[in-house]
Amino acid sequence: MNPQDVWITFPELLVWFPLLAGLVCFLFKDNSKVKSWVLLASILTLCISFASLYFSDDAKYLALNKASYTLKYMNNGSFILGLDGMGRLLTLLTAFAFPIIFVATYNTPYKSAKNFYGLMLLAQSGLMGVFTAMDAMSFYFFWELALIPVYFLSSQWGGERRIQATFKFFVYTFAGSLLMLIGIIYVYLHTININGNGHSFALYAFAGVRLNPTEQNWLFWLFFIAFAIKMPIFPFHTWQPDAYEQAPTATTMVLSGIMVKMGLFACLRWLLPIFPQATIKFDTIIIGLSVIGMLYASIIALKQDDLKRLVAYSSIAHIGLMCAGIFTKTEVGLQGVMLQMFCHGINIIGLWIVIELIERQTGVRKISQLGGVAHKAPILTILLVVIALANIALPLTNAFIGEFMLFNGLFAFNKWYAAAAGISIILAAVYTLNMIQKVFYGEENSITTAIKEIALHEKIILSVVVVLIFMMGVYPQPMINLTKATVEALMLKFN
Amino acid sequence: MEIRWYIGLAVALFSIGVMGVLTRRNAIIVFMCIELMLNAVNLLLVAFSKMHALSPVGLTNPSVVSNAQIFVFFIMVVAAAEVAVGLAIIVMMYRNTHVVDINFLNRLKN
Amino acid sequence: MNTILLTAFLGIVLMMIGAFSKSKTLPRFVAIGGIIVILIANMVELLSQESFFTFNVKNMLTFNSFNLAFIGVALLCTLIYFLLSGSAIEKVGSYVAEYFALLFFVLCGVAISATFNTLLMLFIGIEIISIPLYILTGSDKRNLKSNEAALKYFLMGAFSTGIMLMGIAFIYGGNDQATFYISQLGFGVGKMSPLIAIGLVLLLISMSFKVSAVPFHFWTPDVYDGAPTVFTSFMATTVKAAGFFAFLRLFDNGFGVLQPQWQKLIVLITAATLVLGNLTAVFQQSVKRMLAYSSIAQAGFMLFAVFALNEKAKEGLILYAAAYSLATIGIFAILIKMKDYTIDGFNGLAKKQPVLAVTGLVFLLSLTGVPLTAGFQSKFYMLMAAAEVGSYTWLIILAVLCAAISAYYYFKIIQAIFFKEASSAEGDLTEVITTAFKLMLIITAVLIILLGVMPGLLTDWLYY
Amino acid sequence: MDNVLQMVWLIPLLPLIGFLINGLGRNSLSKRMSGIIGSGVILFSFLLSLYVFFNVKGGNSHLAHYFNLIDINSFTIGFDFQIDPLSSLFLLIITGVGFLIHLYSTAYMHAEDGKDYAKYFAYLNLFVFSMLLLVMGGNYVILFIGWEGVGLCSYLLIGYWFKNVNYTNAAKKAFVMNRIGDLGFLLAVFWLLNKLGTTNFTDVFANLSKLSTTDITGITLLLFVGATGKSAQIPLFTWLPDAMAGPTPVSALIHAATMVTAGIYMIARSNVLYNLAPLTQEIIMWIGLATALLAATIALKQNDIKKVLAYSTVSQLGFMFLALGTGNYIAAVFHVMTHAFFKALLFLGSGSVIHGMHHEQDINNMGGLKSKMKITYITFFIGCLAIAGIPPLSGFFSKDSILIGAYEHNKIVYAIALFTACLTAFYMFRLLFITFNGKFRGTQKQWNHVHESPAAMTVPLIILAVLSAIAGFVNIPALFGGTESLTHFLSPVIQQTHQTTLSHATEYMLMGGAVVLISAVISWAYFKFKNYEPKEETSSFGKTLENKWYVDEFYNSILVKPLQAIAAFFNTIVEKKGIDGMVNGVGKVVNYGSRQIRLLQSGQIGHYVLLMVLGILVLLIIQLFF
Repeated sequence: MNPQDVWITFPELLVWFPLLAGLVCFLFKDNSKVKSWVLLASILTLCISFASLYFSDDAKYLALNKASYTLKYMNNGSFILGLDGMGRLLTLLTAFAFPIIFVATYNTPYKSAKNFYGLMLLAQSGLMGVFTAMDAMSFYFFWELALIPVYFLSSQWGGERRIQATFKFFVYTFAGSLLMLIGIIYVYLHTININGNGHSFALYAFAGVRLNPTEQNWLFWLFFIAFAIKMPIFPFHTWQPDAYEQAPTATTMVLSGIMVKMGLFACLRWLLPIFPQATIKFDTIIIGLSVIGMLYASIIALKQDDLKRLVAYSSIAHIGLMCAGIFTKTEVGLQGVMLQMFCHGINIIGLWIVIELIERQTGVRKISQLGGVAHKAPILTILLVVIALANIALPLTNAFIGEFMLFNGLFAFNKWYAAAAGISIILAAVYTLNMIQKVFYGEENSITTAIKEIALHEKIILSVVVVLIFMMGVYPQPMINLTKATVEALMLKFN
Repeated sequence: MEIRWYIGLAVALFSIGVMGVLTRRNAIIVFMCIELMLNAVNLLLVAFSKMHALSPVGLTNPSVVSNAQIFVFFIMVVAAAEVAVGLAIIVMMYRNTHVVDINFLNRLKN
Repeated sequence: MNTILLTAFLGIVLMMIGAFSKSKTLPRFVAIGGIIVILIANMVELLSQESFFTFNVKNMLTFNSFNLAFIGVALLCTLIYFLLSGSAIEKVGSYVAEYFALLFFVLCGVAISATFNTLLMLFIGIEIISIPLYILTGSDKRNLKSNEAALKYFLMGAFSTGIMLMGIAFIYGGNDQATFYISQLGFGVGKMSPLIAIGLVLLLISMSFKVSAVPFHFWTPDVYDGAPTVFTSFMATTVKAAGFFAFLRLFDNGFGVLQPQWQKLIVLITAATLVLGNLTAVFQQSVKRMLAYSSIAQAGFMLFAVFALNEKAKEGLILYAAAYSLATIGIFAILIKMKDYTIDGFNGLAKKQPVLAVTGLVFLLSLTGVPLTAGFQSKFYMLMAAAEVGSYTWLIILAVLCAAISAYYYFKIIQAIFFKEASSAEGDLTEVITTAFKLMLIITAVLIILLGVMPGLLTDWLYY
Repeated sequence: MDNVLQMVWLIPLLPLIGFLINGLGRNSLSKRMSGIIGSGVILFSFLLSLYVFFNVKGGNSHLAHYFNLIDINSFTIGFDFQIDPLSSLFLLIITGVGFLIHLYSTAYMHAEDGKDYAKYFAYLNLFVFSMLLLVMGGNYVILFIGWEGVGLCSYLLIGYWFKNVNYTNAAKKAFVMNRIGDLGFLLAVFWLLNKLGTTNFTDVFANLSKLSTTDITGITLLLFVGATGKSAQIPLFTWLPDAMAGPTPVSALIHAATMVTAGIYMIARSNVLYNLAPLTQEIIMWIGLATALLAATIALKQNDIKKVLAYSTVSQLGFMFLALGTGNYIAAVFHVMTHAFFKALLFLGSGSVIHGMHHEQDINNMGGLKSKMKITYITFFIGCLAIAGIPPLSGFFSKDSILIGAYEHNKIVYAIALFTACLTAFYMFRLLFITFNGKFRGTQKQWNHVHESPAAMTVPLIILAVLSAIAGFVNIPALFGGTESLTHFLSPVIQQTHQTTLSHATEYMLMGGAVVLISAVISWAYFKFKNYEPKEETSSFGKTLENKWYVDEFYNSILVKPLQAIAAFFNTIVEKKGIDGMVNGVGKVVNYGSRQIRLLQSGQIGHYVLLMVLGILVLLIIQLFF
C-alpha cells in the first residue's frame, strides 16, 4: 500500500473523516438523530483504524505509509501525514475511545446536542492529526486545533466554575505551545532539506538536524515545557484537576484518556529524536520531577472527596510514571510507555464512565455522600472494581504489563528512583480501595437508595472495556509488536 | 559664518517650540509653538542648502541645492493646510465647551 | 501611479457629488464602485508593471511589485471596510460624500507613502494621510469626545510632524550627497555622523508615533476611543498598516546598511510596545478602547519587520497588514452594530446572532494567533523573520508570552459571546443585521482562514 | 513421562472455569448447583494433582511454556508452569484441603441467599486458581501474578460481608499491607531482570554466578519483604488477625492453610538463592523467631476464638521462617503441610463451634460444649495435641525437626523456640478447656440452640483430624528408623544446607525434654482453666498482651496519622496556595500591572507630550552615547 497507488491513505482518512463527520453534525436539525450519526461515524473511524492495522505493511519510525500534499501556497511547502507503529497505536486508542464515550453518554442529555457532538468529532480529528503529523508545522496546527474544540466543550457544557477553570487550562497550554513554536522555528532554521535546498519542517529533517549542545539545551526546554504542561507533570499540573472536574464527563474522557497522551507522544515523536544529547543531559531532572509528581499526586489523592478530582490526581501519578519511562531511554521503558499510553487511556475512560453513571443517577460526586451502591447496582460495582483494580495495575490487567515494564525501565535507570516511585503503588491501592469502600460498600443512604442497575448498553460498553483490560493483560504481545520498530528506531538515537 | 551656528539657532528655536508645547495650556498658543518648530526646520533646511552649495556635490550639480529650498515651500504649504484644519478643530471645540484650555481635555483617559 | 491619481480623482468626484447631489446613499455606491476600479487598475499595474499614466516623477516614487502588492492589500481592506461599514458612515453626520472623499484622499496618501522614494514624498504622503484623519476624527461635531480626540490627534500629530521634519533636515544636512532620495543617501557601514544619528533617531521617533509604538503611542487610545467608530476602524487598520509599510521602506532602503547601529533602539521600542500594549489592554472594559490597545499590542509584533529587515519580514509585514486589518475591520464592523460597547454588551450574542458570533470568533482567534487563521501565519512569519536575525532571542520569547497575554483579553470577548447569558432574554443586543452584512462577514472570515492555510496566496505577489 | 504432565494446565483451569460459571451465573444458579460446581472443580483438580504427584516422584520435573507474556529484545517473560516435587506437594495441599473446605462451606454458608452463596464460591474458586498459579508458575512473574491474585481474593473474601465497615476496613488493611510486601517482591524481580535478563527459576538458579553478593543479598531481602507481607511476619503481621472478619472457612483456607504459606513456598523455591545469602538467612531466622514469640504471647490473652487461632497461625508461620532461616527448608515445608492439616482442622472446628453458637465468637460466653458437640470436641482436641507437638501426632515431627535445626544453629534460638512451643501448647489448651470444659457461661437461650454441626461440616473435620494425626509419618526422622521419605522426595529441588550432625543421644534428650515440658504445660493449663471464670484483666502486662502490644496503635501513630497530615498539608497549602497560587499569581500580577500601567494614560496632552519628549531624549542619548 504505497501512497502512489492509492487515491487516499489511512492517515488522511483518519484525519479528514472525523472532520467531515463533525461538520455534518452542525447541519442537523434535531438533536435526537445526531447521536446515532456520531455513533455511526465514530464506529466507521474505528473500522478505518483497524484497517490501517492490517493493510499497512510497515511500522517504521518514519512511516512509509505517508500522505504528502504539496500545496503551492503553503508556507512550509508540504504537509505530511503518516502512520508508524506508535501512530497506529494512538490513532487506534483515539478511534476506540470515541464510540465508547458516545455509547456511555448516550443517555446524558446535552442542550444543543448537535454542537456538542460536532465539536467532539472535531476534537477527534484534531487528535488524529497530532498522532499522524509527520512534519512540524502540521503537528503544531493540530496540536492547537485539538485544543480549541475541547475548550469550547468544557466552557459551554461544563460545571459551575467552568469558564475560569477551562480558560486557565487554555491559556496555560497556549503559552506552552507558543514556546514550542519558537523551538520549531529555531530547529527549522537549522534543518537541511533532503535535496539540499533550503529548510524543511519534515520529521526526518528535524530528526537529522545538527545542533550544538547549548542550542540543544535551551531548545529542549522550549519543547519540553509545552509537552510537560500538556501531560501534565509536576509542577505544571494545577490546571488539570480543575479542568477535569469542571468539564462535562464526556470531554473529561477525551482530555484524560487521549489528550494528555499528546504530551507523552510528542516527547517520543519529537523531543527524543531532535535532542538526544539534551535528553541524556536532563533525564535525571525530569525523571526526578516525574517521581516527585507521582508521590505528590498520590498523597494528595488520599484527601480528595470529589470522585473526579480523585481520578484526576491518580492520573497525574500515572502520567508521571510514563514520563519517567520515556526518559529512562531504555527499550523496556519506551515499550512500557507505548503500551501504557493505550492501557491508561482505556482504563481511565472506564473509570469516568462509572463516575458519569453514578453522577447521572444521584447527582453527586462527593465520596462522603455516597455509599452502599453495591446493593443497588451489583453489576456496575463488579465492573468498577475490575477497572479500578486495573487502574492500580493488578496482574492480569492491562496496566500491570505496562507498569511492570515502566518500573523495570525506571529500575534500570536508577534503583532508588524505582523504589521511591514504587511507594505510589501502595498509595494507589490505599486511595482506590478507600473510594471503593466508601462509595460501593457499606449501607446505602438516602442519596444512593435512588440508584438503579445500569442500562443494557452501558453494561455492554463497560464490559467491552473490561474485556479489553483482560485481553491486553493476558496477551499484550500484539500491541508490543506494533510499536517494536518505533522503539528500535528511537533506541538507535541513544547508542 | 559656520554652519554650526545655524544649527544651534535652529535647535534653539525648535526646543523653544517644544518647551512651549510642554508648558502652555492654551490650544492656540500650543499650536503656534508647533509652527515655531516647523519654522526652525525651514531655517535649518535653508542653511543646509547653502552649506551644500559650497560642497563638492553642490558645485558639480547645483540642482541638489535647490531641493531643500523647494522642500521649505512644501513645508509652508502643508503648515498652512494644517492651520486651516487645526483652527477649525479648535473653533469647533470652542463652540461646544467655551474653553480652549487643553488641560480640560480629559474625558478620554486610562 | 494608477492608485495615486485615481484615488485623488475619485476624491474630487465625491466632493462634487457632495456639492451637487443630496442623495445619502449615492456616495457610498460611487465609493465602492470606485475602489473596485482602482483595485483592478492597481492589479493591472502590478501584473503589467506599467501604469495607465506616464509622468516623469523624477524617480521620486517607485512602483515595484512589493509596493503595489501592499497598495493592493490596502485597497482590498478598504473595499471590505466600505462594504461592511459603509452604511455606518452615513450615520455619522450629514456630509456623507465629504467623508468618503476624505477617505479617498487618505488612500491617496497611503499610496504615496507606500511608494515614496524621497523624504519629501514621505513627508507629503504622511501629511496627506494625517490631515484628513484629523477632520474625520472630529467629524461627529456635537460629540465632545470626538472633539477632544480630534484636537489631541491634531496637536500631537502636528508635533510629530515637526519632529519628522527636523529629522529630515538633519539627514539632508548630514549626508554629503546633499539629497533627499533615500536610495542615494549612500551611507558607508562605518559609524554615522552625529547629524545623521540625530536625524535618524528623530525619523524613527516620528514613524513610531505614526504606528503608535510605545512611548509615542499616547494619542492612540484616546483618538481611537473618541473618534466615530467607523473611522476608528479605518485608522486602526489601513492607515496603521500604511504607516508600518512606510516605516519599513524608509529604514530598509534608507538606513538598511546602518541597521546594526539603530537595531537596539527598535528592540527597546518593540519590547516596550509589546509589554505595555498587552498589559494595558487586559483591564479595559470598553471593547472599543480595548481594541485600541490591542492595535498597539499588534504593532509590537509588526515592529519585528523593522527589526529584522529580511525577506521573511517583508512578506510577513504584508501578510500581517492583511490579517490584522481584515480581522480588526471585521470585529469593528460587529462592534458598530452593537448597542453596548462594553464587553458585557456581548453577553449571549451566540444565542441571538449566531453568524456574528461565529465570524467574530474567527476574527478574535485570528487576532490571538491561533493556527488555521491568517493571524497565526503572520505572527509565525514575524517570529521566523526575527529568528533568522539570530540575536535578541529574549525579545522573541517576550513576544510569545505577550501573545499568551493577548489571549487573555481577546478570549474575554469570546467568553462573553458564547458562554455568558444575556442580561435580558428579550431585547436585541444589536441593531438590525442585514443578510448582506452577514454574507460579507462570512466572506471576510473565509478570507482570513484561506490566508491562514495558504499565506502564499498573498506573499507570492511580492515576487511577481 | 512428560506427556503425563501435559495436562497440568487443567489443574488451574478447572477452578477458573468454576469461578466463571459461578460468577456469571450467580443469579440463575441454585445454591445446590453452585455448591456442587464450586467444590466439584476443586475435587477434580485434586485428583489431577494426585496424579501429577505420583508422576513427579523420583524427581522428574516438567516445564511447560504456553505463550509469551512480554517479549521484547531486552527480555522475554513466558507464561510458564513448572511442575516438580515441591510444587506438586503444594498442589496436593491446596486442592486437598481446599476441597474439604469447599465441602465444609456448602453447609457453613447455607444461611446466605443464592446470589451471595454463588459469589462466595466464585471467590473461593478464584482464590484456588490464583494459588495454583502461584505454586505452578515457572518464573517469578507468574508467581507474582498468583501472589497478587491471592491477595485480591483474600481482600474480596475478608470483605465478603461488605455492609459492615469494620470488615471492609480489615479487608483494605490486608490488601494494603500485602501491597507493601509486593512492592519488595517486584523490586526483587526487576533486580533479577536487570542483572540476568530472565526470571525463569531454572535460568536464574543456573546463572547465579553472574550476581554479586550485594545483588543476591538485596534480592533475597526484597523477596523476603514480600514474604513478610504475604505470610504475616513482623513488621507486616497485623493484618492477619483482622482478616478473621471473613467467613471461618475462608480463614481456614486462606489465612491458615494456603495463602499465608506462599511466602514459605517462595523462599523454599528460591532456596538456591538464599543459600548464598547468609546475612538474609540470619535476618529471616530472627524475624521468624521474634514473630513466633510475639504472636504466641499475644495469643495467651485473646478471648475471640478465631483471634487465638489467628495468632497461633502467625506464631507457627514464625516457626517456619525460623526453619527457613536455619536453611532447614524441608522442615519448613514439612511444617507447612502438617500445619495446613491441623490449623485447617482447628479453624473448621472453631467454625463448627461458631455455627453451633449462632455466630458467637467470644470464648467467655462458651464452656462445657463438649457434651453437646462431641465430634467437634474430639477433632479439636486432636488438633490441639497436634499443634502442641505431642508425639506421635504430625505436629510433633515437623516442629521437632525445626527445633533440632535451631539447636544446631544456635542454642539461644533453640531455647526461645522451645519456650514459644510451650506457650503454644499453653494457649491452645487454654482455648480448648475454656471452650469445651467447665460449665456454659452463655445465656440459657444460646445453650438450647447449641447443636452439633451437619455432616458436611463434621466429615471434613474427621478427615482432617485423621490427617493431622498421621501426616507426620511421611517424614519420620532416621533415629526412629524412619525413611525421611519427604526429604528424599523434595531433595531434587531443595539443597538442604542443614544436615543432622547430632548424636542420637542428644536428639533423644532434646525431644524428650521438649515433650515433657509441653505435657507439663498442658496439665498446668488444664488445672488453670478447667473451671474458667472470665475476670477483668488486672496486671498491666496482661493488658499489654490483651492489646497486642499496642502494635496497631503504634503503626497508626507513626504511619497513618503522619501520612494523613502530610496529605492534608499538601492538599490545602502546597497545592492550592503554593503551586496553583503561583500560577494564578501570574494572572494577578498581569491584572495588577494592567490596572497600574493604564494610569499612564492620564488624558492630559501635557503629560503625553512630556513623556514623548522624555522618550526622545532617552533614545537620543542611547543612540549617541552607547
